[in-house]
Amino acid sequence: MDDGAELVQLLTPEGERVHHPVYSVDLTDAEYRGLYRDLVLVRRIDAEATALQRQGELGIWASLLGQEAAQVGAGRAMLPEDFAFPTYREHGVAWCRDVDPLHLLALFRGVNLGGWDPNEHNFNLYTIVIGSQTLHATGYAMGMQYDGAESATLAFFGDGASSQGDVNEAFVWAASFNAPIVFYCQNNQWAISEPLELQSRQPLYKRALGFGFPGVRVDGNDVLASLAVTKAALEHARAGGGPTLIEAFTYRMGAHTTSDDPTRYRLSSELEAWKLKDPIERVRSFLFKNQLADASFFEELDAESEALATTLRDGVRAMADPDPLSIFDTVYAELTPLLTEQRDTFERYLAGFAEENA
Amino acid sequence: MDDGAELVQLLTPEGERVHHPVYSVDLTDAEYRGLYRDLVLVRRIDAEATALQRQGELGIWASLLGQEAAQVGAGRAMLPEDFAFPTYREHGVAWCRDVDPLHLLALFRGVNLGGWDPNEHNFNLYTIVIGSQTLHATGYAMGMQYDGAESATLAFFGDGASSQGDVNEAFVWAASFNAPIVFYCQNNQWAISEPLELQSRQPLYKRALGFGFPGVRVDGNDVLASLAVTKAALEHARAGGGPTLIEAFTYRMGAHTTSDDPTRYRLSSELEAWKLKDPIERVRSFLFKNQLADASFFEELDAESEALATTLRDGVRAMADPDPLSIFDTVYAELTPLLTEQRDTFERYLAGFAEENA
Amino acid sequence: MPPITLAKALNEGLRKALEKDDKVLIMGEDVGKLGGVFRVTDGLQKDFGESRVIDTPLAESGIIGTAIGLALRGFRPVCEIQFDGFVYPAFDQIVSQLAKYRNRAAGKIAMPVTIRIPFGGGIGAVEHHSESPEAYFCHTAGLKVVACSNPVDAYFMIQQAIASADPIVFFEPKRRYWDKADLDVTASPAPLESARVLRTGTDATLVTYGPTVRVCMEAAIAAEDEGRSIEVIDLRSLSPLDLPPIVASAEKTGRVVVVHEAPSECSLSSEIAARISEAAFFSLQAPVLRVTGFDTPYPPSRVEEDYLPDLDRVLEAVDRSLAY
Amino acid sequence: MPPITLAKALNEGLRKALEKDDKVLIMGEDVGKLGGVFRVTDGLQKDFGESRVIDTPLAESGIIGTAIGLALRGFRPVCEIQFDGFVYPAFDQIVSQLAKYRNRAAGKIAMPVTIRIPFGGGIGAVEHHSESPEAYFCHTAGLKVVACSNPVDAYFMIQQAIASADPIVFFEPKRRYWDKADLDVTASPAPLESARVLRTGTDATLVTYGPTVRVCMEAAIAAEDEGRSIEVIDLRSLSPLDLPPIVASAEKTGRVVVVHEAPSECSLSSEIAARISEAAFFSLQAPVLRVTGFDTPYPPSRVEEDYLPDLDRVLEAVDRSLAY
Ligand SMILES: Cc1ncc(C[n+]2csc(CCOP(=O)(O)OP(=O)(O)O)c2C)c(N)n1
Ligand SMILES: Cc1ncc(C[n+]2csc(CCOP(=O)(O)OP(=O)(O)O)c2C)c(N)n1
Ligand SMILES: [Mg+2]
Ligand SMILES: [Mg+2]
Repeated sequence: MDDGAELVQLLTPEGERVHHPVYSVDLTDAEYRGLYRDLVLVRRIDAEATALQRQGELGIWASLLGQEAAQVGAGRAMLPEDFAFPTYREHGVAWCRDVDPLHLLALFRGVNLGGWDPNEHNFNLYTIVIGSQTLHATGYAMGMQYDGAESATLAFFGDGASSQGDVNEAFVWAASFNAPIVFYCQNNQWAISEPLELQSRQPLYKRALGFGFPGVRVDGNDVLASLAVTKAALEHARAGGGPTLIEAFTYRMGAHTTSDDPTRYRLSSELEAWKLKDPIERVRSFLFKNQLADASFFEELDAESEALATTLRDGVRAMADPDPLSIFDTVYAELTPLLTEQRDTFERYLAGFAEENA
Repeated sequence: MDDGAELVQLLTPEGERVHHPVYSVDLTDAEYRGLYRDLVLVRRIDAEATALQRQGELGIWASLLGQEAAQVGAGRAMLPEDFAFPTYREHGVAWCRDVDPLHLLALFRGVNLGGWDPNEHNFNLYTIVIGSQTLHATGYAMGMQYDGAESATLAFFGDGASSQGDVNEAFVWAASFNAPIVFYCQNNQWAISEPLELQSRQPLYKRALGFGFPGVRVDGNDVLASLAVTKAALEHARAGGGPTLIEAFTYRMGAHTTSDDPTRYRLSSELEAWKLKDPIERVRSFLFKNQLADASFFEELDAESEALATTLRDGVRAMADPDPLSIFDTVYAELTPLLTEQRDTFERYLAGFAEENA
Repeated sequence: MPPITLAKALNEGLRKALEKDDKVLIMGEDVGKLGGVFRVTDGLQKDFGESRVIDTPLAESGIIGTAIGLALRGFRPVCEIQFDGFVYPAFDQIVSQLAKYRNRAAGKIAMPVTIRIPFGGGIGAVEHHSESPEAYFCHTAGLKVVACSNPVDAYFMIQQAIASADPIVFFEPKRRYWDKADLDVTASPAPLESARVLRTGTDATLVTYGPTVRVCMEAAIAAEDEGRSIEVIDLRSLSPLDLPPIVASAEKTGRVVVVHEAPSECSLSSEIAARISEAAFFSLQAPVLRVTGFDTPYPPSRVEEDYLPDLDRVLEAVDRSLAY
Repeated sequence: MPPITLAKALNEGLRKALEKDDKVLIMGEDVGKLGGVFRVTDGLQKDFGESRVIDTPLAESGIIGTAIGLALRGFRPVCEIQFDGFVYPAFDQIVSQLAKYRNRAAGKIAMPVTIRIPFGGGIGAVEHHSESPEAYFCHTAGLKVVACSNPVDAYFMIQQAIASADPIVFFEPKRRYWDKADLDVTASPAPLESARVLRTGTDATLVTYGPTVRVCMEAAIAAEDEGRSIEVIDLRSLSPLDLPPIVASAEKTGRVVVVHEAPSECSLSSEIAARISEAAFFSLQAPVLRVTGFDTPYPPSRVEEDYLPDLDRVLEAVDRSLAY
């Protein structure tokens, strides 16, 4: 199914820039370095989170290892007024939207259910129920349209999610209302243990043909191509051209989550093959070959990366557990009589314990 | 959107046979007459039901007026072992599957919720929740596959239904399991008051492209084309070729149901235009032109039609209301303690009334 | 103004809401040109345009899912579900997203979405058109659930629901759409989340909501002829419940019968019986009795009168209660 | 045989069912090679093949909808929903189709479909992985709902559920998957729809099911130390309820506390309180009390211990009951 001919690529795994008849990027040296920095730091956040989970600091972690380019490319293609709707794995997009990674860690630690303000970052809360957010993104895009805003939404979902009714309804709605939305499917080849072939017998970007809007497959391990294709699709949407489906062809290099054991269902040779297409290595080699960055850049980035990791470690370890009474506080705009009663009773109950232990 | 070029047609509105490079039928004179008879009788059933509703004998009726050819063509394409999954409007298919029309009338009268045995006719009960039956049909087709049966299912749905998550999930499943199923969408241009354009910006048969199986648009007012295309798709499915989506392009000539008032949302000129494409007239004119039927045939059919209408009228009027206690009887294989209690209490309660009134 | 039907009162209430706040949107199947199958949105698209009154594709999950996105963008969508039995495709979006969004966001996001659902039986319809699914939503934390029973409440409650910062499932008693009443639009309505004592009495209390309010009122009147004084409470708000007036009534009469069309298991009447039995434990002269739809699927319409709680079944329960 | 975990007991029960009847199919997300995220179907695809143990595309409505079609064709599908919070996309197929099919067909069609759902909290998971949605299904006529609480019941009940002619929602207490017990596969199990008195007592009755059975047993043992004799009933069948042993116990002890993780409004505890309050009206010394999850969304896992009914909250309720 890996149909190379269809794949938009601007940077080969070997770090060579290649020409594409439709898509291109034209970045300054600093911007190239910026993308590299994003990729490195995002991977570092991810590695640190995985480590913290192993140490028992997080309940679970969903690693983006291997998907950094797909996410950074998409995230950096957005304008501030655009709005992203992530799944639970878009740590790289969160990074691009300036969401403090500690918010992500707090969620996976079990301290809250989504700590940031979506409207502050134009980055929705993580959505765990597969596919739901694609409809939210479509509705939000309709709202942009009604507001006359020249902006667009970017809806993230996985290859597995493409089978959900909601995702296909989102396609129906987006087409019907010609909504300014880009559907961004990271096809990382797996939905937990299920290979892509179980969900679809043809490349996923072709799903769009069934709904009457364009679909594109991009090399999701190529940050430049991911950026270029997403940028073009967002511009198309903002200009009133309607929805696009982007399939970012990539690979989940790690387990589904820290609870998963991929050795049960896939061969390590597959991973080895994909390692050769690593999304970061190719940018590094591109920067080197073209002398876009010197040794000090890499050194500073290493240091920044270490510092970031330390911040995360310290931040997570310092996180207080929520106040038990906060369970009641934001269910409704105001406490209902029942919740007031439950809260008061529980407060007295906790106080009783505190006394007993005093 | 009426893209004539895409439409498979074998019989023009004027009753001329036309050649199609892919699809053909080769019927005996008797078979041609048989199709005409089906169309006429099915329309008669429908007209009678509408009249009975007006007389207060039925609670509601969903007319198939205008869709006779789409349904008879599909119904007659089936083999006995195939299995049909109707919506609530497939009276013509029910006819082809030898379901007594009185069963249909009983349902719309409110006497039962589906009176026939699906397994006796390989024709499922009517399904009112839009789209649900497409998944049942897919599951049933998977079962045929597991059984090694060389048969297929035929799943009916409407243009409006194409927007439902379930229908698209059925496409996903059918493609994934290469199930022996034919999806038969009667695009009658309207979902109650909503025109097709609200559901899809491109012809519906193209939806299949998004899921990786073939889609065909057939003139749903042409019984020969509907028959030929469905037959081919069923054969393809039975032979292991997997799913096909057929869009039968037709028109709902009546109201959505007897409760509906289409003058609120569509122009009568639209109906006038479609009257020229009437599914029955063209067969009549074909039979005439080619001298496939003589006057006595038409006379006998008229008589048969009248007799059928009388049978229906009498049958409906003679229908007894269900026993109130039957409400409890088929919820589970056996009455639960709660239902036994409710049934007994209700029985005593009814008996109390009977006594009071005695 | 001449007496107004419940359907028309809703229509007027929606119109008011659309006029007052241009963030209010109406969306659903056939709500535009057709004005809804019950004509509740009649004329609104004509007057407010296609981007305020939106005919959507045919998929309920899509309706609620996009409404959530619109709410996030600052709109106040009012979604119509065409019939009770068609809300289930949207159940996931309602239960896992709409109900939980505010709490997920620790209060930073509001979800002012109203879901209008015509509910209940008695109109001679086919399957799925006569259900009473309110308990599913009452069991769902994060939602509020209300039901109107008359034109006046319909007019005010729909506006209050739309103005609420919380997601509200708004049940409309479809067989009462054509009931009429005088409407004074200048009156000031009771709070949305308050129950109302419709009729005071001393011998027993009937607690109900939606379409069976009229049944209970008729039962109370019939009981009066037999010298029984029956109190009738219209819950109006199903979640949260306004318990104080119900408990007060239970303490006064000592006998409570809860009436609704929905089946009994894990229903509103279970909940009310449980709460009253606890709160008025020492006052109850009889157990809280329940007159409900049977625990079966809604039957074919030719026997629906047997399924639906009617005057006689209510009176019979009152008798049983009084016999304790 | 050494002691067996609840997860493994289910696995053995499923294996038995697959062996006994070749119409039995297992279907769901990741049930094949992976053996399910809790390994309940571990090894079954390897032994029975891909057309008996079927990895499906990722869509719950599709799973239940196709299972219905398979049942119509004569199969007995056992569907796995990966976590409680992911059953809602299938709600429409479950409530409007699966539950109603037999009745729609006036008994001519059976729907022997089992839906397995790991449920409840306490495993430190993220949102949607710790819910207790059983009341939604108990409120739905046409479904049966059961919950196992220990490995022995798990082994037998799953086989009984699969053998049933009715659709069954089968709840598995996920935080008890690793609880162990001795299993005698030759024993003859109690009927699926029967409750079980796990421990007799005279002062008060705890009624519960699933994951809180262990909590209640521990509470009863702790209470014993304080000289209180507590009866514990494991419901096992949530719908239909096996009321006689509960009523008998209520009549004996006069005091009943119902315990579950689900929120309280329109829940199993509402239903049981309503039924007991009626059936044992003259015997109750105290109102039926309820110890449940709060009426909020399930909280972040770092405070889930505060949300879940635990030994102390159960004992506190017993004290309150005894104080009446
Ligand atoms: C509705 C629903 N069903 C099941 C799950 C459990 N689940 C979590 S992630 C996942 C696989 C998702 O695969 P994909 O969409 O490809 O995204 P990826 O995890 O690969 O990024 C599943 C089945 C869920 N979260 N939501
Ligand atoms: C899930 C669901 N939502 C809404 C309805 C109400 N409804 C009945 S028929 C219909 C329109 C169906 O249109 P289409 O699929 O084109 O079929 P047609 O009636 O034209 O044959 C609607 C909205 C329903 N039956 N089920
Ligand atoms: Mg994936
Ligand atoms: Mg239609």
